[in-house]
Amino acid sequence: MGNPCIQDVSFPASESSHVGKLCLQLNCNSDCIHVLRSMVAVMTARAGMDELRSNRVAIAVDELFANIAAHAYGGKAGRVEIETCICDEAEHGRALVFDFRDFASVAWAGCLKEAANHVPDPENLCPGGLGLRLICKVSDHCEHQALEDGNHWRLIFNINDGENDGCNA
Amino acid sequence: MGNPCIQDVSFPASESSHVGKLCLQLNCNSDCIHVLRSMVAVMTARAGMDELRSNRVAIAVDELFANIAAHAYGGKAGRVEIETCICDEAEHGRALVFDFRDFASVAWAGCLKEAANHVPDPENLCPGGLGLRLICKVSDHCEHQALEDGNHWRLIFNINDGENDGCNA
Amino acid sequence: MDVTLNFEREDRDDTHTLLRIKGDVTIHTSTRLREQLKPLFTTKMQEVHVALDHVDFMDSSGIATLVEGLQWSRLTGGRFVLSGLKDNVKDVFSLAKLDTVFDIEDSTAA
Amino acid sequence: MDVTLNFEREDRDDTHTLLRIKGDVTIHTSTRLREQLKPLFTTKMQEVHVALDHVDFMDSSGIATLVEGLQWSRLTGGRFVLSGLKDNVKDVFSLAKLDTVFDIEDSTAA
Ligand SMILES: Nc1ncnc2c1ncn2[C@@H]1O[C@H](COP(=O)(O)OP(=O)(O)O)[C@@H](O)[C@H]1O
Ligand SMILES: Nc1ncnc2c1ncn2[C@@H]1O[C@H](COP(=O)(O)OP(=O)(O)O)[C@@H](O)[C@H]1O
Repeated sequence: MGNPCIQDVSFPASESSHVGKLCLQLNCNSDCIHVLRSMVAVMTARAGMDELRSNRVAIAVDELFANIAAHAYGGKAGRVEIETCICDEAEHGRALVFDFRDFASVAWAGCLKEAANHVPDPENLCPGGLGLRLICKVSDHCEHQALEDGNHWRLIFNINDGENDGCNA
Repeated sequence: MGNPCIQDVSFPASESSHVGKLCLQLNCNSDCIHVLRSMVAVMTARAGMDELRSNRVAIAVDELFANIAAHAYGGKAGRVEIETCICDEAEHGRALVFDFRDFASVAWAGCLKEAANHVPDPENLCPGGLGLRLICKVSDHCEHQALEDGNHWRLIFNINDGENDGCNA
Repeated sequence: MDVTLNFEREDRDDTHTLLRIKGDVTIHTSTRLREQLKPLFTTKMQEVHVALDHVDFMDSSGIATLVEGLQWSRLTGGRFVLSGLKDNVKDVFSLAKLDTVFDIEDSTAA
Repeated sequence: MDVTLNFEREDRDDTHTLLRIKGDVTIHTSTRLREQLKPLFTTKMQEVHVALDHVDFMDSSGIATLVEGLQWSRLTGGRFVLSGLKDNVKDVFSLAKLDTVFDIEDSTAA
């Protein structure tokens, strides 16, 4: 990881490091999607993103959460921590960042590049397998780290930049 | 305080104690009202409250947050932690609980009973002073505790119960 | 999901104006409402009409801003009308005991 | 702010049915959509029309459910039409490269 704009996932004691950040801890009930969407609405408004871009950010955040609930926790109750902020990095410019932390024993072991490039076959449609593709398509950077006690996912959306088709993981 | 359903405001390590809880930490920017409202929408839906009751809960939560931002932090950046859950207490039945924690040096020192009974004079209208009255009117219980390093507010809304006009603080 | 408040102004003539509000009126947006509302109250304006058909949520800062509107209208001698209040917005006015203080019409005249 | 999905069904006749959806289609609500959708596909049904005019948000679980609808319609031999997609919902279909796979009409016929 080593992104300087993101602190430890646990909430920092000092106030100043917290300005502009939103941190949410919850159990991965599907209705919590609504809370995530309002966090996205607030942060994309702060970032000055238009409606379409804001919706794309919402899609990525929604899909990542849905995957953690369905695959990491297998549909059972499980704790998820979400942190979002707008960072300013000299190198890459301003970006909207979302960090997801779960405490599941199931670790993602797939390949994001493959998921990103999966194209549906119209003759042989299958209802699943869309989530990761959407995440990779709409985020400027998507990254996963397996931790000793769970997973850390990070989504980055550049601010003031065109849409990005790549997935850098 | 001593309400058995509420743990420490800091996030508990064990997962089970967290089931059904939503915890949010943020800086008291006014746009965060949207995130609070979505938390209310999710929790009142879980509680089976109708639209009008849900809106009343949203009003109380909104006003409490607005007061912390405006009065405890004086409009400046300040950290707020919000925790909500549905509790089942043998004594009082099911209830929807919201806990607010701020770290402001300004402590509320007023009287909630007085605020609750303040009635506007139509000949001499004044634009302020409505927030606490609304909070007390729509919540079944509102309570404040001055802490060494801030304030703790608790709002309780009974579930499956008629509206309550009183303010028990 | 919209975090902003939008306005649409329609002048029926020089003396009657309608302001349509769309969004939630909260501490986050009520100062913008105040900015839109204040200049409408001039001595020649006979009626300022605020249409709330598209307001899903209003808190006390929104009500406080409308109370200011009422005061401005009393100063300039015109009528100040609210219309199209949704049930939950109406509920907040009545909880605040201000439902009888305002001039509230059921539906928004075109 | 609504966390539920609402449905309205209109049968034009025995062979044509319209399902209007109102709300967000997400993992939280897509199983309810599936429950409403599935029984509509019978061998005598010639057209199942899903109106999305009041859907503000749809994620991949919603799209997956509609892909199932397409499969059911292929099995029963009827037409499966979507209409009234808002720009952001359209965007998700095209990101998923499924905008050309579905039969999408611009506006919802009454
Ligand atoms: N957070 C996760 N933890 C573990 N496995 C995951 C996670 N996210 C995705 N996967 C795996 O990747 C597959 C593809 O995911 P996705 O593209 O979202 O489609 P779907 O969820 O519809 O299967 C999943 O079926 C699952 O096996
Ligand atoms: N959280 C708080 N911390 C400190 N003072 C408060 C707080 N909430 C309310 N007050 C005090 O109580 C008064 C009444 O509050 P309220 O009824 O919400 O009306 P208003 O915010 O419009 O003044 C405030 O003006 C303020 O002095």
